[in-house]
Amino acid sequence: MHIATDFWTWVAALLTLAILSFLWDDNSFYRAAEHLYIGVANGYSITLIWYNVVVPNMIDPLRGAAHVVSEQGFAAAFFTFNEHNVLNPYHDNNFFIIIPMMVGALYVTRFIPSISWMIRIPIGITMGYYTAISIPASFKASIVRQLEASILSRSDFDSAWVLVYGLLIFVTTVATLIYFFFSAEHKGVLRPISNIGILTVMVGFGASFGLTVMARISLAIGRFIFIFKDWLGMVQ
Amino acid sequence: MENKTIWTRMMNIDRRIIYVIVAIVMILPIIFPFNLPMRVSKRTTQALFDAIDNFPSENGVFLISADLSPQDQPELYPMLVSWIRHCFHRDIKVLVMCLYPTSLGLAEQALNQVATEFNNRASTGIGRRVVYGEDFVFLGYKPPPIVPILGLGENIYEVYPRDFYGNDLRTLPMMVSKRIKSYRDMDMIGSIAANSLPITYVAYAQARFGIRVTGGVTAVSVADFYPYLDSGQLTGMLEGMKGAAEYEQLIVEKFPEDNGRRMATEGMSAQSSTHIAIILMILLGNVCYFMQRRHEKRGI
Amino acid sequence: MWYWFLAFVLLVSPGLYAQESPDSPAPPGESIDSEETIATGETISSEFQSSDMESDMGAIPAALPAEEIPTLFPPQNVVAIDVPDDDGQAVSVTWTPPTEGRPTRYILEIAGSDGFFEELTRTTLTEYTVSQLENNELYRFRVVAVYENGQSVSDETPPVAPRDHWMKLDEIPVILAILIYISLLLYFIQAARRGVELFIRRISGLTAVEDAIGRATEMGKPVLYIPGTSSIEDVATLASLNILGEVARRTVHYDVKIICPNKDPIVYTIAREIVKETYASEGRPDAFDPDSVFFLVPDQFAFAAGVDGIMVREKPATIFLMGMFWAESLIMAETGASTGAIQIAGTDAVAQLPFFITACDYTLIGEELYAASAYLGREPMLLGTLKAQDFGKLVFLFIMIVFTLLSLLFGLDAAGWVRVR
Amino acid sequence: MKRRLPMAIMFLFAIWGGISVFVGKTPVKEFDNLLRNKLLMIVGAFAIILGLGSLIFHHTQKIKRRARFWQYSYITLFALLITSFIGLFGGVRGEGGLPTIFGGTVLGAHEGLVYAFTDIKEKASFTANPAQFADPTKAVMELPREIPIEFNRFQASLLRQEIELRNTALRLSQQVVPPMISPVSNQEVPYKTDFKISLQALYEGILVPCASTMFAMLAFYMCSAAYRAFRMRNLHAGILLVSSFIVMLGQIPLATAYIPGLHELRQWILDVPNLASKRGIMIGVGLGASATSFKIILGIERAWLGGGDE
Repeated sequence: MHIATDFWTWVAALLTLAILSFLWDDNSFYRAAEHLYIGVANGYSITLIWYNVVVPNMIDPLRGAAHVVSEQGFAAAFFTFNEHNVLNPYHDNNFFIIIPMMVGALYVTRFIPSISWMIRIPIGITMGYYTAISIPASFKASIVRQLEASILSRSDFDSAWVLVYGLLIFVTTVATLIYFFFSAEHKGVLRPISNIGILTVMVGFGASFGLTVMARISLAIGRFIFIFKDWLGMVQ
Repeated sequence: MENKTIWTRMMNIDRRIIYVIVAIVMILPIIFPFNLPMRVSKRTTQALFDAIDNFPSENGVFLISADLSPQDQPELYPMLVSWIRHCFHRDIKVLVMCLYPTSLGLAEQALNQVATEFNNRASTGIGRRVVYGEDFVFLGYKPPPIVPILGLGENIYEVYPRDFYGNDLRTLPMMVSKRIKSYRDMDMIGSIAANSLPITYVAYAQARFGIRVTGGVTAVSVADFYPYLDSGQLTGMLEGMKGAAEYEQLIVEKFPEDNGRRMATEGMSAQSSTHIAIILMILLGNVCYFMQRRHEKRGI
Repeated sequence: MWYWFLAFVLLVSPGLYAQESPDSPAPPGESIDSEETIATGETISSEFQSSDMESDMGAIPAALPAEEIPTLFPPQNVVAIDVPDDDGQAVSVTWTPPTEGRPTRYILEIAGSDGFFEELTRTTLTEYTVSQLENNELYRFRVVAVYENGQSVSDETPPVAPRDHWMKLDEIPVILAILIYISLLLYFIQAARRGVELFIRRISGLTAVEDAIGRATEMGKPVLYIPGTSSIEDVATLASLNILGEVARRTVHYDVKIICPNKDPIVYTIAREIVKETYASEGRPDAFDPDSVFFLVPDQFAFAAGVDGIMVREKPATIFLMGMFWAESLIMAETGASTGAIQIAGTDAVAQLPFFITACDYTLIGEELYAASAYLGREPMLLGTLKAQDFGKLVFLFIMIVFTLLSLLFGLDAAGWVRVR
Repeated sequence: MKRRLPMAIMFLFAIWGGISVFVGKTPVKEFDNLLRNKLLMIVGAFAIILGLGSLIFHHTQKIKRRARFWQYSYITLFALLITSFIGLFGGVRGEGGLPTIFGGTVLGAHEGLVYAFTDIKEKASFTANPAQFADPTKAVMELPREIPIEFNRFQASLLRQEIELRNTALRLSQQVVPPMISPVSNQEVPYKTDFKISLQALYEGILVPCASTMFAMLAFYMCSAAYRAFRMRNLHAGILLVSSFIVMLGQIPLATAYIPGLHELRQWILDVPNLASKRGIMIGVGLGASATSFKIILGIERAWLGGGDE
């Protein structure tokens, strides 16, 4: 048994214990660890955004554009031509990058009450674009491809097992869809079908839960291995 | 107070007692491990192993989107290590990228670990050395996720002009010799993630660019991926620690010289004991429930 | 002397060779020293040659011993076409195996405007989609069959140029599905506008919302609302924000404090606007506490840790967990359950639903989350979209059943009609 | 104006998004790439300012109001300040101006050149493809002791890679470390460990253990949730219980090895009912999500605008 001598291993181990102590009850160790965690996580993401977004996409192009201006005059930094001699308004080293920066800066208008409505512009841009591209994507993956997979064909009937499986999947899929049908009360013929649907859903959820248990235990095991092996050195 | 039977009390047991039991059951096998027989799942682990083993051209290219975070490390990290090992054994070029900053450290650690493993082995005369830039490239991280997912379908050099270490990506020998530009030049995407990223890859990368996608996923999300596995959108997958342990076994069977640490296999004994404990607890909970109901009926 | 160096460089870097060979002033035969030529000539199929050497072979078929060729058959029917309805830069090449013999693999070669063939890829399949070509440039292709004892080259294809197309027509099933759905949506929205009564059955989780807020009033404790842990790109987050508006309206009404921690800065911004405006539109702008909606941390588990802390310290009477969640779902739901709060969850994250179902009092499953804002608001136009959702499901069911019947009764490839690339 | 303009802009971008998915023409594609890879990212980066503002406001308010546990807010604020200071001035892995790595082998990068302050003394020479290197003239160099030397980026990255390899090996095994072979000269390099307070060190020493532990707590929560909730109260709960039970048993190698048919039964549950239920939910979710997207684009659902004046 040789206990770790590394500073950061000790920090990690003590934080691990402090957070685990929350299982017993809220206590000052947990509160300290939680607040430290939130602070460091925020600081970490600021730094990453700085290096991965701000520097390469804002500062570098502006610096490049300033350089172009100092060498070739002001117009060159706005009107850059690409290799096909086509005007390229979105060349890297270009003051064009100021436009999205200005749009982004509208977020900050929230602090100025009289024009705070302008915050809706960057929000609208982001939402408009991403909601629009999400529609074909979700139609393709969750609807059209699932439709294709749901349709039975003669080749599914090659063996008895495949046939039974295929039919069962078909019927239970229909039942699940019926269960989520909001336009009608689950009465009459819909009642047994939607019951099959909810039972199928429950089997699916049970399976998910069962599978998850394994995943979560793995994580706890990982933590204990850290404590007993890396920190305390009790296990080889 | 007097009508509180043992069953009622057992049913409303303080959750801390459960926590203590679970901790003990988990810790003991870590200190005293035991070995267990294993069975490889055909549709998931074996299918994936075969797919990587049968990349159409030798020296294939495998893009690994390593989006594991430290939290899911015990499950996902062994998968990443196994994939890289398999690729290095088969001389498949490996591209690793991260969609989340939290994955960077682990992804780099995995590459380094496997590279050290191979290079140490090579120094004893077994296998070959692997070299950064020739056998693997670490692309690093570029937010938000949708940017690299879609962007790599068009042009990898636009999304990642430089690799993680700041090299001009176009100058790396492997990128030059394999003429890697977009998904079309890669054989498969392997998405290691604790969330639905493999499905995002299916929805965007596969739907738009037609590349094969596989997943290394936590056991929790496995159930979600079955529809995709069934419809052929996913080419095999690894199911949590169990899948990783199976993959480790397949690699050792195929490449007996592999002497790397098999982390998933190590964790499986504590895994089993805790499962048994939970199953016993659920049984106990139900026994208490029924006994209490019987007691109530008799009482009324 | 310099071209010996060049030859060396070319040998160690096949990629460079492929790019520079047309410009190379030294004839290929001379640029490789005699020893190398003999080595490659003898070992076309043997294993010990490095892949670098082999890739050079593809480009120098002249080095092949001539007498071996007649015994080996070339690949047949090499066809190269521009990939239809794509965004360009790609050509699809297909071929059939030779009439006799079993090649170990094929080498696909490409020639651009300079007319030189160079190796593109090697494969065991009989099709390949060539990418990263220049649009509107002409290319020719040929396929080399590699046998145990030599190689055989096919005919060249006629020149073909990759083009970019206006419409990606391979997506027709998707476009059709979207169009059908849009028309359903518009129809039902119009119907709602005309005042047609649209029936929607009771959804138990949603009726629980009112009761839960009522309970918070009785207890004089706050309501905690988590709008998921995803970004605004996730539609579930948008649905959750809509529900937040409805919940906030009720908290204003009952004069209950609302706490809304956020994980994403943009979501935080919108959530804050929504709550603030709800207070204003309900006539209580003064009651809005600017610190009630706040940004916590963008890290998944730091967020869970923070929310856990809020739960045990503020002891909210009601907890809403609506939107997209990942693994942190149960951390929050179990901690919430241990504080004795009423919990209402809703998510379309199928993986997290089982945990919400075991740990929460009410759970909105999948699309019920999307239905919720329409249902709570009871606004006719929103109900219209709910109806469209239902009919979308009916259309799906109809196609699924009819296509299956067609496929089974007549042996048609019905699944192929909706196949997308 | 205050509502119409944002909605009009939103609609325009939505139309563009829709077009870009189905149109394959190169200019469309190029602009879409630009929009996605650059412009939207720049716009989004500004939102973090609001987030941070809110965070700082939240905690300073707490301290001001002397709210319950206000002392802990200092921890968050200081941690935030120190972490971002180290990150912004020291670089992610210690390559910035602020010294964050002490002792041992230090590498830093500046303006494309990488300086190494190391104990490494060796002669480096390159025979590989010169096109890899920005400046082939720097291919041969002497590395005297603890004097800044110029590497080109590729060499430096290889060297840094090796140093990280050593660190990883040290961390993983805590024992004898294999000799470090320089990628530059293929000779063994003397090496000593260092002490870091770089951002990477904070990440590995604080964020990783905290996140893993939070996640690991799930194992405990799952057990207590299972104990309390998995009771055969009715048919639905019973079905949930039985199916999770079978799947859980099927996870244990021991059980699948000795209970005949268990493996197949588990697989059946995952293949058939699980598949069908997930597919059913997925189709509904797809329709629901698309409907919500449409409602937003068409301006029917406008919660994101807040209420407020027209």
